[in-house]
Amino acid sequence: MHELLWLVPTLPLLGSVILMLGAGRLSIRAEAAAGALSVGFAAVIAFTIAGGFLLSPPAGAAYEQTLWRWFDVGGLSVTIGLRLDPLSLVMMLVITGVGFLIHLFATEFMEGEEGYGRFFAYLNLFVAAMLLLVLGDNFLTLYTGWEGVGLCSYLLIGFWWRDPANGLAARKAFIVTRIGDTALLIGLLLIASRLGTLNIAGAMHNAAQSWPAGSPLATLAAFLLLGGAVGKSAQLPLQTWLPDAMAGPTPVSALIHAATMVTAGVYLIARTHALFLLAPAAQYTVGGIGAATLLLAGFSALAQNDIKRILAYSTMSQIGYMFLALGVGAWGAAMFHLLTHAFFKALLFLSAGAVTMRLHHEQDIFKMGGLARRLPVAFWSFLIGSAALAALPLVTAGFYSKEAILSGAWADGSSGRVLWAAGVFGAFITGLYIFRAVFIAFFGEAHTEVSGRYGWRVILPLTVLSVLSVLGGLIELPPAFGHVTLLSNLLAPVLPATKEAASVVPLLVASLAGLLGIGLAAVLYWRPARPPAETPLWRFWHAAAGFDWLYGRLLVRPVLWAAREGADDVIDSVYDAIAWTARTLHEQVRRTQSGRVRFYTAGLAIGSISLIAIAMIR
Amino acid sequence: MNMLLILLLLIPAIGGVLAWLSGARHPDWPRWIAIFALAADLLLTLPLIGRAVMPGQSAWITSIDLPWIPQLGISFELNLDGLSLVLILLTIVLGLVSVVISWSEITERVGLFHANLLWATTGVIGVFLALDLFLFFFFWELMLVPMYFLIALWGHEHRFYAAIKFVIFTQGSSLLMLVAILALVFIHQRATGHLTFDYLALLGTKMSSATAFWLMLGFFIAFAVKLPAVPFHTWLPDAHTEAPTAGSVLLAGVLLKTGAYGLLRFVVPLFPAAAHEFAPVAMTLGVAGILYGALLAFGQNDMKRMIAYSSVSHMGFVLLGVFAWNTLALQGVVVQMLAHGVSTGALFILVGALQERIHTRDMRLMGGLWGAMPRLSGFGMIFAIASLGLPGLGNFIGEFLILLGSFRASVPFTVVASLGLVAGAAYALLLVQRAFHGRTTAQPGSAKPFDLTARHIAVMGGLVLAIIGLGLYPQPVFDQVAPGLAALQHEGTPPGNTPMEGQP
Amino acid sequence: MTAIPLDQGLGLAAALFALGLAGVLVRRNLLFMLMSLEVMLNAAGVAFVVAGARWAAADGQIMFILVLTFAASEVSVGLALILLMHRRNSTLDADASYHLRG
Amino acid sequence: MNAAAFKAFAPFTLLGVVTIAVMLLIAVRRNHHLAALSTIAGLLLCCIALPLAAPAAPIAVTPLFVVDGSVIFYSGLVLGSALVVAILSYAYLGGPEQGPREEYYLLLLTATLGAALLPASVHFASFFLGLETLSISLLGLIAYASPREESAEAGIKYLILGGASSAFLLFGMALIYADLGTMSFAQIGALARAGNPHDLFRLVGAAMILTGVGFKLSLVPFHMWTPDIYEGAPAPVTAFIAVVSKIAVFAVILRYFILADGQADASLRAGLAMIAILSMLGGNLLALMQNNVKRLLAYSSIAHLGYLLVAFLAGGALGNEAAAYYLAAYAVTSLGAFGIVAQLSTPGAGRDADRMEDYHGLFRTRPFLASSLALMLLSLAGLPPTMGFIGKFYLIASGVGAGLFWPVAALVVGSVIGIYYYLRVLVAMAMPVPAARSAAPPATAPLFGNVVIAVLLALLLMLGTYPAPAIALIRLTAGAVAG
Repeated sequence: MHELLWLVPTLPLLGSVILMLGAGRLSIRAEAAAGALSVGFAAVIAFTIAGGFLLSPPAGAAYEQTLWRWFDVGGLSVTIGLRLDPLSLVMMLVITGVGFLIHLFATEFMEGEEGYGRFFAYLNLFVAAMLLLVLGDNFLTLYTGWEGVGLCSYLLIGFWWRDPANGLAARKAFIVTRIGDTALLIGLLLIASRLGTLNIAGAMHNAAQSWPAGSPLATLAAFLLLGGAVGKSAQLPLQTWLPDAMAGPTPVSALIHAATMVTAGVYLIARTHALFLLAPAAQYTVGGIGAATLLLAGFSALAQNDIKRILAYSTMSQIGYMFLALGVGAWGAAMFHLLTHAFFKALLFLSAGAVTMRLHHEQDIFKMGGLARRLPVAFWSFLIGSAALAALPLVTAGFYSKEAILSGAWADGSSGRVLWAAGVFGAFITGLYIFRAVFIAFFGEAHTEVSGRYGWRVILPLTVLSVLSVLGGLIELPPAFGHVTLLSNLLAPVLPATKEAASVVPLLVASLAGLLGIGLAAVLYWRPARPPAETPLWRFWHAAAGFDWLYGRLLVRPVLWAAREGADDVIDSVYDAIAWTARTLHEQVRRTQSGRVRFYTAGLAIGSISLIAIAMIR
Repeated sequence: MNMLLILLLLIPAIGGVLAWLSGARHPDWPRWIAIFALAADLLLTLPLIGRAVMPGQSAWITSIDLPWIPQLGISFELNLDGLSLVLILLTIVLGLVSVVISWSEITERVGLFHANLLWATTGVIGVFLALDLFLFFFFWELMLVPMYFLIALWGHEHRFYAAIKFVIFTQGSSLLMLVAILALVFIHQRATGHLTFDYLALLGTKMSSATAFWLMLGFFIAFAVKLPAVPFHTWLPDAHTEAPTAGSVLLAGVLLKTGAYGLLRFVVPLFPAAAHEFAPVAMTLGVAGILYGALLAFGQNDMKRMIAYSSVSHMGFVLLGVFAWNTLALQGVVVQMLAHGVSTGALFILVGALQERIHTRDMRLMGGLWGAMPRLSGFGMIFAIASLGLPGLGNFIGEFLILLGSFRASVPFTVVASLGLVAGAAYALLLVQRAFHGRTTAQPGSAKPFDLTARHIAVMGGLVLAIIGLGLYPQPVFDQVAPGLAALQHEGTPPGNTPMEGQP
Repeated sequence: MTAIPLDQGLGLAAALFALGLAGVLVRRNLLFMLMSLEVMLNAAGVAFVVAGARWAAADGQIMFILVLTFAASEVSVGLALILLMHRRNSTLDADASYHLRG
Repeated sequence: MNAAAFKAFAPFTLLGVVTIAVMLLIAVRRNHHLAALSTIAGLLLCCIALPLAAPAAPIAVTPLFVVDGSVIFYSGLVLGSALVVAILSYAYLGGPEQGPREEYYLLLLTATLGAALLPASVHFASFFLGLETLSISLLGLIAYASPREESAEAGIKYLILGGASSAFLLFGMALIYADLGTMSFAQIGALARAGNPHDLFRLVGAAMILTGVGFKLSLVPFHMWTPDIYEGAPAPVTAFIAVVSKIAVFAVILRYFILADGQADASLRAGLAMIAILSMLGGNLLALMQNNVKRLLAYSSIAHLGYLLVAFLAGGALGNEAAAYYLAAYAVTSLGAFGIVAQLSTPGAGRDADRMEDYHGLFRTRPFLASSLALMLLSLAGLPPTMGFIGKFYLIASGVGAGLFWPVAALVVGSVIGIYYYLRVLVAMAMPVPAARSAAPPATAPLFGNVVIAVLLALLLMLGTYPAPAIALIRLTAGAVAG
């Protein structure tokens, strides 16, 4: 089955191309079929391959498939090639599996929208690009997928193109992530020039060979890759695009947050962990960024009223956990959390989408209220998702993955303890903000009409994801709960083992923190609440600590000013001045042509006298 | 086989005369004549593609050398290597595209229009073939004249200003080049007693480093103007904006490439040491062009002007790559030229089509065109993202290889240059936003704008395939130009410097 | 007969030349300008004669005759032109008519 | 004067005979066509006769003249140009109106005689005689045959200024003669080489000769008459002044400088270089925004003579070749340009078609003339595929070869300025036809005038793309300068 690997990214791509070429000629049903089934088939193939992979792992735990030689120039040979190893296998399954569920949901969610086919074309392309990103065997293929997801996020965030605000959000997403991408590209240049190859495995091998730990070049390279990762994964300082990206349709948000795009940064760092191991400074920074982001995003989520924005900040925060994990060397824990996060975040977004599609796209939680009874399917899904997000102990997947991370941090020495503390505090905030949303939106009085019914294409994905959000954590359990290590075993050939805390105290503290948050939310928001007062503090966190404001002042406005003022091209004024000089000279010399014969004679005489003078000088 | 190169020039030249004469009979005649002439040229060129990669083939695929002005050591010397071949193919293809997309746009003096188009093509092909410096200069100047007419006679509102500006810039700089050519020839004559304009003979002429510097500068300025490099770029926005669509396509797609070709073929190989000393300055100009062009593109309201400034930005990469002078960068330059020709040409075609429909290029008056013309907008989107350097499309390969090459030559320049990728995203997406997305504004002048016609769709489809092909499988291009570039590099590397190849 | 020294002869010629030139420059009447022109030409003629005297050759005098001939023909054509001008403009002021300029 | 010399001199004698014959013919029977056709036939005959004199060259014809290769080239150029002017004049004057026109051809012939003899002159006397024969005939040509007031004004200006410049020239000759005791170019050279290099009289004399010559060649600062006379004179006469008289005077001064070794003198060279630079920049600047096409061409001719001085200064074989080729290119181009102006004009209209507005829409109304003018302008601008391009290349080659930095720089700058105004005319021709003129039926120019233009155009393009034969001819003829 391995040989079919190339079909996994190709099928969604094909679906996208068919939908683009058939724009305006296909029926809605055909478009839905092409859109969902292309990913569905890809998922089927992916799972089949995964089965084969697990049953009989290939030699070296990796299977490589070279499609064609991209180019071979000046000693640099780059292929378009795929590499399936446990890490990319996990990613591939998440992308195709969760992706398919989101597609299925979207076929119903998007019914009646203008540009239905276009939507699925972009969505398919998104999946294809993400698959290329994770399956690519070299940095350039990875980068192609990397940019591809950036493009698709742009296209999808701006899907409703008639509203300029959506266009702005889309461009913001693309440009902000492109800043990170550029850092990544420079990193690739460095790797290609210094390590002589762009093949990921080869480059990691060469790096370990030629760069001692802590060497400036390794550190530089790691930081440059980190730059790309923070951009795509919406971590500090390039996090500002993510909340605005909510401008896109909800399935897009689900896809961006759960299956594609934002996890790319985590994947990249995990993929190049060998490099980060050589650059401790960079690795500490990863952890620090993760901790800072998870707190910042958590506080910001508390100050949001828009259900999708709450979820957006929660994603930022959860990715922060993954970064934290990467920073403390808990590679497996990061991937574990990535996996469970994909389940419950997709679930949360889809259930939020399910809510809003019945509420005429109302997203303000204070205008919802009392939905628990009227939309039970959405409620239960959202509740399960929230519980997983808040790491409700024992019964949710999120609990186990978050515990793995915190345990890894606890075990990572004194600096790890600081990160652990941040993570624990973050767990408290998480419980608080997500259950704030749950209580306000689903309990209390109803504020908005509810209409319509769900079809199976909504219910099925919600159900499947709910189950996964509950049970998905069972593949990896800490020693205290039976010590299941399915995922770690799988990832063992590609990722170093995660250190684990021996004591159960941290585990208990962390569980307690989450519960405390949920409890506080219940206390504060059980009663129907009014929208919060706009205190300065609220406004500060509502604007996510004012990064947009800062960047606007520091970067955007100066550039806009320069572009506006410089639009007439200052340099051209130099040439205009030359032309002006010539014209002025013309006007001046022209006046000598007075038409008067005596003046002309004088000219003749003066010219002659000058000539005679020149002749007589010597 | 030797007549082939001459035919390559004669067919469009004579085709131009025929097109001119036939224009009086029926407006379609010149169009078909132009298509036949260019198609014939294309057919002549295609067999050469294989010959470039034949084993044992020297860098020169085919050549011809006839006496022309023997008294002055000038001969009619045409030589074709892979680099020329690739650029000639681009020229012919974009020439064909220009004819097709002008079908409905040009209705006045059709004969003369196509004559000029063909003559401009002749001049450009000549530039890519000529290896006698005087012959090169002859074609260099020759392509100026029909281009001037294309802009001045069929252009838009300020066409005369733009056309004259174009000619003055190019002519002024090329006279400097002529002076440099002559000085080089006389220096060579004094050293060897042999008066010749033969490029191959003039390679390796010994002179003092100060002299070499000034002569190199003479060549460099001429090519920098044509490229165009900051600060010599200001003719380009005007010329692009005012030219008819076909004129813009030819200008952006082909004429600018002659500047890059000149840098590759002449500046560095003829004055290796001086060029290498000058490289930091040239690379600064390249980087400045990348950023400055992008910034100005961002600030424009006129769509054509915006694309013109984006050309400045893209050509900045070319300048950077040329002066990095290693295989990676040079191959990147070649691909960048091709990709820029295709993507910018396509964008100009779209603007032309847009202007035909809504009678404006002002993006403040556009918006929401996706609703009325999804096909045009879709193609616009594709080429806008090609222009911002999305991997998988041709421009990325060019920019990546140039950056990779220049990284080996100079890290700081490369880092600053790569900021151009961010800036490129900013202006390209702004273009999409302002024209195709956003609120639908009332379209001035036209009741119901119609989408692209089949003719345009065919052309655009072809260009899309070309840009994707360049992006995903550029290796054939690399193979074509590799021997030629290797020969150039051999000449252009000053003694004492080892070529910067492979492992650092 | 003692020969006139070259310097003095040429000095005379130069003075005459300068006088003629000044006349052309300051007079506005076309007739007087024409006359001043004759003075300039004849100054050149004097110079030729003086020079011929120095080398004791006839060349100078021959040139003088040529100059005279030229002056005569110039005057004849010039007078005709002036007549034409006078008939059209009723003035001989050289500054009165300058349509051709710029 | 022996038989060989007589034979070599025959073309010039023939020209004199033709002049007298036409004079007699007019006396017998006043008929425009007859006078014109006999003039054209006579000039054609002289043109044909000239190469026949070649086998005898080089040969001295009396102490005053020589017939050598360069004479055959330059006099040939003069005669050919005069022939073209005659045909254009015939077309121009051929309209049905107006009074006697026959003497025009007579004046044309005498002017040509003077001009044709100048390249052959090796003595001050013949130099002076040729020059003045040319000048006085020109006086008549300028003011003759035109009822326009401007023609008279132009004539008077030429009279006064030309007279003054002749006086300078003569005084300069007298000084040199006083100094060296000879008026033969070659002997002046020999004596100058042998004598004191800083000889005051000789240098002042040369400066004054340069004044006179500079006037005829309309070099800055002796140029101011040029636009006025070009504008005032009838278009074919303008062509004659712009081409024939320039070629002739340039040829003689070239010979004088070669034989009398003028190049050896640094201060003279400095003066010449200054004049060249001023002419190139001044001429082009003056033309920049000019709206009268004849004046524009006048200013441009000032610049072109400045360009020519670069080759003159460069000297040597390459410089002489360059000058010869450039003069030929200049002749073809200017004859074409002024010829087209003449073809567009009718003397009865009160003025020639010289305003920019007259050229609006010309591409539409007169496509052949407009296209031809376009190519002529390209040639003036030095763009391919025309003779002007090769010519400019040649000039720059000679300048660079001789290391003339500043003159070459001025040449480049001047050329760039020049492009602007040449293209302005092109632009005017591309403009829409003015409403006032579009109503009137397009006038048609006489066919033979157009044929001449077509021939010039063919030469322009042929020698612009394949100049080797012309260069070979120049090497054969103009390269040989005998004393």
